[in-house]
Amino acid sequence: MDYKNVLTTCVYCGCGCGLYLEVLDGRVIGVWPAKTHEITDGKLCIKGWNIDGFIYHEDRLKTPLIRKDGHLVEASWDEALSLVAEKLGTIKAESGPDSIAFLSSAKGTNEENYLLQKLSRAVIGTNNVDHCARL
Amino acid sequence: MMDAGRHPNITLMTYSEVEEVSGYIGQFKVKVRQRPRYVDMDLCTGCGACVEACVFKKGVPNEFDEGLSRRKGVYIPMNGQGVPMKAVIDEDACLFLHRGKCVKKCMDACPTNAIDFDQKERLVDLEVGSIVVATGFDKFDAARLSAYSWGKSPNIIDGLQFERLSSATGPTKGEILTAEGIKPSRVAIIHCVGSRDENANRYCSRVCCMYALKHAHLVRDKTGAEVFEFYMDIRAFGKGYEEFYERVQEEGVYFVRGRGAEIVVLENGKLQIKAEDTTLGIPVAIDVDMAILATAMEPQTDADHVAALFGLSRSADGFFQEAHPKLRPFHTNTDGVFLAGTCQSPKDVPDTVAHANAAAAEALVILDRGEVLISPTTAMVVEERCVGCGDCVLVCPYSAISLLNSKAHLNSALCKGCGTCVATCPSGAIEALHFTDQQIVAEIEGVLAWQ
Amino acid sequence: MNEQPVPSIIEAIRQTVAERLQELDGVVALRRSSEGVAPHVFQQGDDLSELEIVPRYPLTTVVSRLHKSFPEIRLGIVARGCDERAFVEMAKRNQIDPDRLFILGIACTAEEAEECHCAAPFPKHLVVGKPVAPGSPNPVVAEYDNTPLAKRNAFWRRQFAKCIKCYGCRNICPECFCEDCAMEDPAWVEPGLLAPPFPVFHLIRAMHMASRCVACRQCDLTCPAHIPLTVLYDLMRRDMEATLGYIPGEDIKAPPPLSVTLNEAPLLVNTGHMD
Amino acid sequence: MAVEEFEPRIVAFMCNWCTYAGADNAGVARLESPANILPIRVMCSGRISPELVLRTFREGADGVLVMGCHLGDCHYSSGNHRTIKRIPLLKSLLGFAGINPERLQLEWVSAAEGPRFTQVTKAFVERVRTLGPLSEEVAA
Repeated sequence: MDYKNVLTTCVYCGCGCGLYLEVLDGRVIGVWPAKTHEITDGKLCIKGWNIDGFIYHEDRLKTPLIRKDGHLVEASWDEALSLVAEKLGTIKAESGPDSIAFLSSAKGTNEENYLLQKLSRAVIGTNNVDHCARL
Repeated sequence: MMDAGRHPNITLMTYSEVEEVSGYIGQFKVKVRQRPRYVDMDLCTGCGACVEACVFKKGVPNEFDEGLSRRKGVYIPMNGQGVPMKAVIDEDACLFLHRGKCVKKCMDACPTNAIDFDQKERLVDLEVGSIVVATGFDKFDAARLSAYSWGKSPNIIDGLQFERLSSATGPTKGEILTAEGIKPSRVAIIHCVGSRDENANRYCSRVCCMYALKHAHLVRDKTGAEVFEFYMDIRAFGKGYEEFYERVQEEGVYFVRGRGAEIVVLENGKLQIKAEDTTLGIPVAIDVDMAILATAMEPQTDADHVAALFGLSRSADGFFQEAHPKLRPFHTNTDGVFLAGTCQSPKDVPDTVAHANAAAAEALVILDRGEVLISPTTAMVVEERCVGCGDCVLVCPYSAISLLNSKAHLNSALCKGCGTCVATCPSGAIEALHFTDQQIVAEIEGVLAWQ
Repeated sequence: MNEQPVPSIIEAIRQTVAERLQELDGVVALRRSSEGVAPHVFQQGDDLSELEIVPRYPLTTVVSRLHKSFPEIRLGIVARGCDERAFVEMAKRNQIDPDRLFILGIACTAEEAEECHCAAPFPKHLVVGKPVAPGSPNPVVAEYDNTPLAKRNAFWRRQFAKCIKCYGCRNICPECFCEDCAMEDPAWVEPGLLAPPFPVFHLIRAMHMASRCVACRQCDLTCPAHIPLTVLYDLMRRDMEATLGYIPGEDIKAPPPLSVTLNEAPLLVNTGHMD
Repeated sequence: MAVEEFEPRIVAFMCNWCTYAGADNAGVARLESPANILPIRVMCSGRISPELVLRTFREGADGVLVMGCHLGDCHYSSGNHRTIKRIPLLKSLLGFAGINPERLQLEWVSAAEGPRFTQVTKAFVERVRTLGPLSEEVAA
């Protein structure tokens, strides 16, 4: 019987609510709001309360998928990133940098989002950057 | 009764009471408490030698004679004519069992050594496929209606007491005599005592009219006394009944149409019956030597206990409720349990026989068929949704749900489909087949489409 | 965080837990780490100086999960009055095995009792601390009989309009342990619709709470919209006590009154339907 | 032009054995019952969960009648023992939430009580008529 609660931050939006993942014998079994969290004070929204839902979900993606002959097939990260780099390069060469847009996510951290816009502006050369939390 | 006692497939369990019933149609488990009879049923031949020998001469009131005679501590029920015709020792009357002191002449007298004071109460477990409840009725206690002066004169008797008076095995060997031991010259018979009366029972007891007419006939025939019948209506509904009513009228019985309102015990010991003769529209007062009350049939006083035991419901009058008043008159809402006779409603002998035969036949049909059809309108547990809280187990009126491995488990043979569990389950883990939430919601949407 | 308990109480309960761990498989309590305070199962050898008694978490839920996962395990729980009451209602509904749970009761402080409007701020199995007087009843509840229908209506409409349907009230509730929740059934609660005109969400929950709510106030505390849900549940509890004599969490032998017949749990008031 | 009178829409849940037969009895006796009553048959009044009643209000009913057998007459012997506790509790809750509890009513009508069926349904319709539409009470 190894029971513990692991403090983490909700990844669903930029609020960053504190929560505990309840872990029993190495498996996440639930969520507790962090009552001693200075900011969120033991409160969560429906997304935070269900943060554990995707962990063991059968639909969860564990590797990148590449569409081949109309079907999505599992691929390695190296393979997938090479493909993305290659295609972005081709599109930029053929249609210019503004034919590409970057959409970032609240599930990423500040730093990750910074890096994405940096990629967009400095590497690709476009200001087409947006974020789901801006809606 | 004799035939039932002799039948090889019928076991009579006398002095017994059902303690517990579980299971369901086809597989009932019945626990029966069998009280000691203190007489070995296999050895007793019913010769009556023990009764003769019993030293308790004073005895106790004989219930079979409605208290008009007395019997001893050991006796053969029904004045020696009971079924089975074997002796029984009454714990409360037997000097040995009651007071611990007796010479036990009965043991000496018994030619087969059947008397056994060491018998103990025992619990018998039975497994049966169907059950017929035939617990009968209780006599209305006329003391509840003070106007009839019940208990104030030994010459105010009820119909059953009169039956004993006029029976050849009764206390007077069939002679109709007043308490003073003389033939009455005027007799009143009062109908509807405790029946059709807002102060007692609203229903008609159905049998009283005809037995009251019979009593009138017997009094006329055996004593020649004048007979006054106080009645509201004569309900002579059965085959040959109306003809009998006419015959009694022709025998010179006076019929006074009006409820017997009051019996006054006069100073000379005679009884004065007061009533309104509604055909003449005048009050009447008639002095008689004997008054016979046609008392109502009532549910047994422990009917609630029996109902709970067998899962029966009771109608407003207190009798056991049949499944349908016309089409299922001897079925109950517990499959495999049937009603016979007056525990269901007042009945006369032919109706009781018909009812009982029907119930017996239906009980046999189940056993013979070996399988039962159940209604598709039952509950259904959706196990994935069940959290095992057990509220449904508490709620089920038929004990059809139990917890199995922390999940609700439904026995659909027991379920009647009331759906109370469905309404109780907080997690929607039980569906009422044919009355699902989805179906009812669709109906709600449907009816509210009306503007 | 700002209400540090009297040191002697926490020392005493740490001592008790240490002793009971000799014979129990674990004790459910709160543990402080660098990450904050969270529910924990203390086992032999654990550093009991980490054991805390604030803030309040529904620890019986942890017990239930462990009892279901380990059918032999014998646990203790550091319990306040509300935890003990929650245990009683959960045990009644087969979510905790009462033979495998031992209450190590602590009393709440007078301030805590007042903050919770708690009618019984200490468990029956009290081990540490002195019982304090009940807190004063919630003034909204106390005044409710004199509150006209229209005012009640306006009050709750305002409250329910704030609801973001996070289901936190249900999630934190020790008495909400269903596998499938009626409030997630689209037949009853419209999915994807906030603050519908007819507040089915909150009314269903209030009905389900009537014979279960042990007034632990966890739902009030966790509601991000600050809806005073326990006002509604307190009113329901009051109604249940008046009509059926039932106080959730009071008696482990009393069956849930709405599930049994009138013979087993009679109505104490005549609702005009007795014939 | 005269103001059109408000016609409340009332859903009546009736148990199969008593009230539904009682409504039938009223019909056979040619007694008039208000057309505002929208009947839904269930096997027992104990089948009516708070969820169903609340859904009925959500769906726009101005009143809900729950009708079953008198105590002691329940076809299922004690199904209505739950109804008699559950429905008044739900009424209390409606009152606490500021929704007029008179919009929900529990009535026992036996299979023989056709006249009573018409009487209680008429009285309830008139009562709800004076309360006005539910939509006005919960909106605005």
